[in-house]
Amino acid sequence: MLLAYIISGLVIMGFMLLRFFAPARRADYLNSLAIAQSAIFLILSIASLIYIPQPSFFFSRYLMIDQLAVYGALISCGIFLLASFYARGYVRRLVELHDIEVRELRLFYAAYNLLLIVVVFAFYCNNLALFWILLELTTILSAVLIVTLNAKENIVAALKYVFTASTAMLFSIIGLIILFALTKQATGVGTLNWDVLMQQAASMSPRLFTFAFVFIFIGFAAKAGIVPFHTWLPQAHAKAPSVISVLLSAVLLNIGIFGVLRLYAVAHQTAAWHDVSLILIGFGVLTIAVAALSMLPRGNVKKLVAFSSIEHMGFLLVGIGLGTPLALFWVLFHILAHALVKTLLFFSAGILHQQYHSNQFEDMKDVFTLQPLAAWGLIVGSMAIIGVPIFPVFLSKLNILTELADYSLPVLFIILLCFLIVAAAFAVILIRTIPQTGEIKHEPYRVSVSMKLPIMFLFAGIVILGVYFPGGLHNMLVGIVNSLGF
Amino acid sequence: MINLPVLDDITKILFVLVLATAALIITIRTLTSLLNIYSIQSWVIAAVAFVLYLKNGSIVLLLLAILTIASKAFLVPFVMRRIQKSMHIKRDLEFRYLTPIGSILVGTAMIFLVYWSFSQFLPELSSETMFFPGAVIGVSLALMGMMVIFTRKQMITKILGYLTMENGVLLFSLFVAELSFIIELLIILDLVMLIVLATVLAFGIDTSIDEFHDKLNSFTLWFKE
Amino acid sequence: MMMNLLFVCGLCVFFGLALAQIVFVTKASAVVRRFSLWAMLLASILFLAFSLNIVLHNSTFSLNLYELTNDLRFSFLVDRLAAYFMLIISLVSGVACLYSLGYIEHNGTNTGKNFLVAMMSLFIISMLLIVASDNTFSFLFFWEIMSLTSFFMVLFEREKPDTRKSALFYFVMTQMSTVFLMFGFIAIHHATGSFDIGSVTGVSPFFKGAVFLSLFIGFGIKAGIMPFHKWLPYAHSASPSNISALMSGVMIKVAIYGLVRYLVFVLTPDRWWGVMVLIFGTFSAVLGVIYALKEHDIKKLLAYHSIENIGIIVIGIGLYLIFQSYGFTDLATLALIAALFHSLNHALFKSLLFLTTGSVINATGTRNIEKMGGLIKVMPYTGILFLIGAVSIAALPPFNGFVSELMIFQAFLQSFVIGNPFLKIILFLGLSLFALTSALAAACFVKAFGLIFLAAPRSEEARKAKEVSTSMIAAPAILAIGCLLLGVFSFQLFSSQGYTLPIPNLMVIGLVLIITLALVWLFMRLVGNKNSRKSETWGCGIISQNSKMEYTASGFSEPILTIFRPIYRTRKKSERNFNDAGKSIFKDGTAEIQTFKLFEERIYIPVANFVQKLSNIISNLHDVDLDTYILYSFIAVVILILAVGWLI
Amino acid sequence: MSFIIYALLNTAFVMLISPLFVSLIKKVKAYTQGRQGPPLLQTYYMLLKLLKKERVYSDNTSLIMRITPYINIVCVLVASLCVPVVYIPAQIAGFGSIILFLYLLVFAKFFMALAGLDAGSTFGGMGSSREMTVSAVIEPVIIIVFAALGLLLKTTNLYDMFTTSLNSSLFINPSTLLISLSLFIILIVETARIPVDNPETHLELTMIHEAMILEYSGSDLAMMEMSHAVKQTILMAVFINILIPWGLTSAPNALTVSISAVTFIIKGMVLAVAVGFFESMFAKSRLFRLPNLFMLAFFFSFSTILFELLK
Repeated sequence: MLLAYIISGLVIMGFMLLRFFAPARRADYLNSLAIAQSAIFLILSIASLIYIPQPSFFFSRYLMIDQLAVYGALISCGIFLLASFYARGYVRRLVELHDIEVRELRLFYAAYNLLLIVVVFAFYCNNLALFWILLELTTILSAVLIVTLNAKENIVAALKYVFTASTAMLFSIIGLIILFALTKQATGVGTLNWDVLMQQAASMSPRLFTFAFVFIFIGFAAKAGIVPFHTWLPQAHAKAPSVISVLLSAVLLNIGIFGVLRLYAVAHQTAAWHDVSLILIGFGVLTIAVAALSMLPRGNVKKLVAFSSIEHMGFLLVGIGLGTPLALFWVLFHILAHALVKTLLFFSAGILHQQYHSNQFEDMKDVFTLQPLAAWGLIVGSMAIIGVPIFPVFLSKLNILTELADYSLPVLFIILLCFLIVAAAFAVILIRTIPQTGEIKHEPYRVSVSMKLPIMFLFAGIVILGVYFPGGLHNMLVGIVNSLGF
Repeated sequence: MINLPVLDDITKILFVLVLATAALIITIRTLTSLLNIYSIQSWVIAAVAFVLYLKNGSIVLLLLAILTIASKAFLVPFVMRRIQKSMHIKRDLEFRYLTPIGSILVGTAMIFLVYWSFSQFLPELSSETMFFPGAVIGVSLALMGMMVIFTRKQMITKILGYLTMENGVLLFSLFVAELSFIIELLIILDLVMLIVLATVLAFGIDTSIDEFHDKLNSFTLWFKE
Repeated sequence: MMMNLLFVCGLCVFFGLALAQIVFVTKASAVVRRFSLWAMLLASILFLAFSLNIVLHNSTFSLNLYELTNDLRFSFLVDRLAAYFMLIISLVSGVACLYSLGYIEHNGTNTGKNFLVAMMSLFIISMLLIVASDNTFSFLFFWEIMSLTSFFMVLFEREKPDTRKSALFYFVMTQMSTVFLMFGFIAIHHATGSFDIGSVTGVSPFFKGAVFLSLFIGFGIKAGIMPFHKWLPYAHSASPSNISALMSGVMIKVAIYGLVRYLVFVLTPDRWWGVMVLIFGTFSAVLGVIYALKEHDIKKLLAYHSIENIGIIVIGIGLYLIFQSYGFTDLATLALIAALFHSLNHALFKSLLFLTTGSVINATGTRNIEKMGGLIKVMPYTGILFLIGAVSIAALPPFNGFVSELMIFQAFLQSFVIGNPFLKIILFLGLSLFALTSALAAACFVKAFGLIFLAAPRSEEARKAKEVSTSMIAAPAILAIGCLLLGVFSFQLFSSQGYTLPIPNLMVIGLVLIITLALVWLFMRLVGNKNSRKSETWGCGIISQNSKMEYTASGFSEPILTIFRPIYRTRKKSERNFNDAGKSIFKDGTAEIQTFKLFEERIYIPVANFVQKLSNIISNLHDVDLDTYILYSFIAVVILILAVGWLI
Repeated sequence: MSFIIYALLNTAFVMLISPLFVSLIKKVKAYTQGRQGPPLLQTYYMLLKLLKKERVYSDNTSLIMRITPYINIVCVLVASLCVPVVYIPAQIAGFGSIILFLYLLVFAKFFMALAGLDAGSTFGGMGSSREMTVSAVIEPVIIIVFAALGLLLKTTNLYDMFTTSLNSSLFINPSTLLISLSLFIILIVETARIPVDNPETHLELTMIHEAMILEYSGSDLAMMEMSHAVKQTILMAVFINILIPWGLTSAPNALTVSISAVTFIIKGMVLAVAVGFFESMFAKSRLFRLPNLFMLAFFFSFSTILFELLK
């Protein structure tokens, strides 16, 4: 199965790299390849969900397909597919504006496709060390994607990203090694395979496990944008082209969270899980608070959204830390909801940026007349992301908070206040921006269908998901929660 | 399998050397000599690996030693020299947050701190005598590398700091070892790619966008038009 | 079965319309709008029938509409209390729809109007469903929808900057109320283990107190209880008048419903709750009317009166809690009925006032009563209707406002049965403040009606004003009739529902009034001199009297402002310039009266500033270079290593 | 049926004697100023004269101006039913509820104030503004006084109050003194007398009540004056029936009724004389001094309550 992934991936890479085959509209040609790949991967993931017995292992148990992995892969492939469609119009425009040079296109799309492959395999990892490696690879690739744009700030942003993320990641190697030694001590032979860890967790010394966990957590936290290792995130998201911001926010952050989730699943088997929960919830609350407060004075739409991603990652961390089956169920749902809404927000922001060549809110005049779709995308997205009803975030928010009440009421109250601030931040921006009218009239930039369609789709998607809970999804999530041993 | 106490002493001496190099990296201002110091450090690490191999002859360690020398003592410094040449930067003068002296003091503090903290756990983890000191030295080396990153101004120096952190981690891992070799290999490759990228980016900061993109493509050769 | 049909039909109509309007938001024409408004009117009538049936027969109705997941259900249970509030909502909503038929066409773009209609129908249905909900999940769900839709409606005239300010203020406050409600509900869930609305038992008094406080604040914000009221004047004055009528007449009642439901039926109240509620209510009432007196923006004035009336309702609830805790069931019932009945009455006359005000504003194009005057001659029907509203809200017999306030007076006056002297003194003080409130309300509406409708017009617009269209007269007329009937037949109404309350039989008294009137009139016809002539107002020898010499609104309320200076912190400024050094010949000068916005300047703005500062500090930490980022991580790592070594 | 009889009797009697008290007070004040003053029947003549005269309306006025006199007189007369002077009838339809009584008077006041604004003259506006201010500030006092009475007599209904005070003479009760003071102040305020208002003046800025009815003339004015007189009488009646209820009866027959009527006239005249002297002892005080006076009344009645609680 996984071979199928690799082969198809490589074939398409091949098509991309064929030097002699260089059609006139290279952008569209490469883009079609990207679409093709994400489509194929989506299909493959669905297929592996249906036809592959879960869990099943590959490549001497380095890789594994279980429901959690497939869930992650499905979300990522879906987002990638939408992004690829969006990219068709978006990148064409970028080329017109010389924001990106034609000669960079191959690099761009190659990195794009590689990223997809790496992401999918990161989800399919069974071995934590391998997972670590792929995680580091995603950093490299996304950094490349960020710097393909013609701007110095992008390089700065990328450097910050690379350094902050990978310095933290080094610590998680230390953690992994300790974990390895721990298993070795527990059962003669050391291993970092997740399934084995799950089985042997009980026999490890809880103190040492926590010790290891803390170190591993540092790295994953950095990738998931957890305060205080989140510092790279806002700039990277803001500077990257919106397509890439989508991937960074809706896909890459999830990988970090999935890593934490798997680790926590192991921790839950040991006696150490109370301490671990404490750590996670502590970091979660800190993250939410810092993100919420930093959102208030933001005038840059993409930065605002980026901070809200940080805040949501913190919230997910809290949810994981609670460690009750219900909480985890809703955490998984929240990941999906967050991915969809964030995609919508960044797509709209992308359109607005191409209209006004700026992410600053005060530059956006006459939004409703120029870009009604994007404007509504922004409004609906904000409403959805602050978690008001008929949008899915509300459900997961309410339920995770309900679980939190059993853990601690004061914490619950603090988080609620932070959410209030977040809501205020979004409201301030939108209400000040959306109605403002300008004297100098821009000519409306005609948004291509390939950019409109994904947005339409997302509108429908989030509304439906907000009021209708598919039974299949329900069973799947329940299955995942069980397979994680809760 | 030779088991002589002398080996442990050698290891200790090597540790001291490692720390010395780290201290130098923190303080020295000239880029070229920084690079040299770094490759020396890598040699030392390799030596530690080799000594450990002599001690409990697991082949992985030997391979690691070779790999380290290959990548860290030759490849990476080579790349960086090239870049640095084209960047026309000779020395890195300013310091932030900490003066060299200050950072060395903090570094020492780090060592004690890590020692205290780890002494709560690690002794019970491995029977290997040198494991605990190795771990302490490794982690503190990593922390010192981090200090280099945030005290020095030049990108090149920062990258060296990062490499130092890596060395620290490597040192740490030597004593637990036996991550399956493939993993070790991948990790190292991964890091090398990272360094290359970082170096190119660093180059991009100090030159025009076009030169940067040329360089970028030249490092990802097959993308060139 | 029948009831199900009614309920579901109503739902479908509202949702269907909302959906249709949103989908065709740019295309739909005035005809479509008119059609949907008629349909909404119809649906409200359905709900009216539905709720009336339940209220009169004291039956209950339950419906499990739809399950999202196994524990998140949209299920409804309508008992008498809920049905009573549904009655209020559907009644006022229906009238508002009728009014909108004429009103909505006056301003705004086509798209805007369609959107407004869509939001309106969502708003109405969400309020109905909040009241009907039988679990906190759907309560919260529809509560949020209500807040959102009303927020969008406040933002209707979005091009005006102060509208945006109000909308922002409103949004933040509603979110705050949601925060507190969520906390309360989740805490209840924590205690009971389910989202269902059932009585919470066996919890520590501390926990119960915390839940009570958070719910009280949550609902208090929405209801506009002082000091959480500040959004209310802004939002109500910013939104279109039909919406203000809905918000002020109905939305804040939904909060009252929540208060009653959770305080009385879910949590078992302690005594101090009653005292606290009473005190808050009293202060809202007094301060509400006192602030209303200084307003010259007619809609803000009405908004402050909403605060006052909410205060009165809350007083009733507080008295209920106190009497209940002492076991005086009859008095408790009296107080609770007073509160509930006043909710209905306030819904009627306040919507009446807002709707007529809307007509006036449409006719004159201003909200400042200084610029009005003499309107009763050009728009007589609106004038009479407004007068009826004013008389009802000033609690004059035999209108409905009088009855509910009389009940509360009775409850107060009979509170001497309570033993605790401390409580007794509080109650008597409350009584006197309450009396002050109603007297000031009368004064305020003399000012409002007198300056809007009487004397000579004080501006061109007022002179040129025209009477409004039929639907904009018919709708308030219904409410006016309601006000009168509910007043006159109150005694019969309650006795028919089996409550014999110590209230005068206003039917008889009304009869006596009419007979006396007839006799007097007859007498005057027979004895008095019938003929009359016109002349100009006697101006103490002024050549000709013009409208500049009339008493202005600020002049009218000046004595009260002066007497209550400590509350207003009134600052009077006046500078004069003189022609000569001896300061005897006055040249020109300026004078102004400023009132100190106590809550805004002492509570809201400081808090906002604090948060602003904090967030600035935090977010400035992010705008730095790589070194500092790495420093952060470094410190974090070191701390972690320490913590691990130390704690674990 | 019996109630109708009561209503006719009471109303007729009140209407009959009210003008008498008005002119009596005038007379007393005149004497204290060394003048001879008008004859006791002066007010009756004036009313008759006014009835004969035509009405003059300003061009600005609306129907409010025209209906107000009717509303006024009607409200006051119905209010007078709450205060039995000839005899105390049986309860019916909640007549005698304090709140009803007070709010009927407020009703009259409300429309009088509107009428003051209607003509658009400066005096009228000023009058209504001040009237509403004063009535607003006095309202808590009134309520507290009646609350105190309620506490004293354990009832909130005027009929029952009078009955109880009739049966148990309150005069010896220490609290009663305080209550009577407050009641007297209320009487002064509500009947627009010095130091609150100055009924004599017509053009000075001191006036309140007179300013509102400044625009009235002819039969309308007659109605206004009449209602004012009746209002004064019933307020005096409340004072009298609670403090010195002797002679008032709750068992009506020809004899008792006539006795109570006669005694009431006597008591009323005494009180009127007292009011007259009181008025001539004081000067009109500034409007913004009034709250102090009211606070005095408030203090008295509140301390009554405290007394009751301490007992």
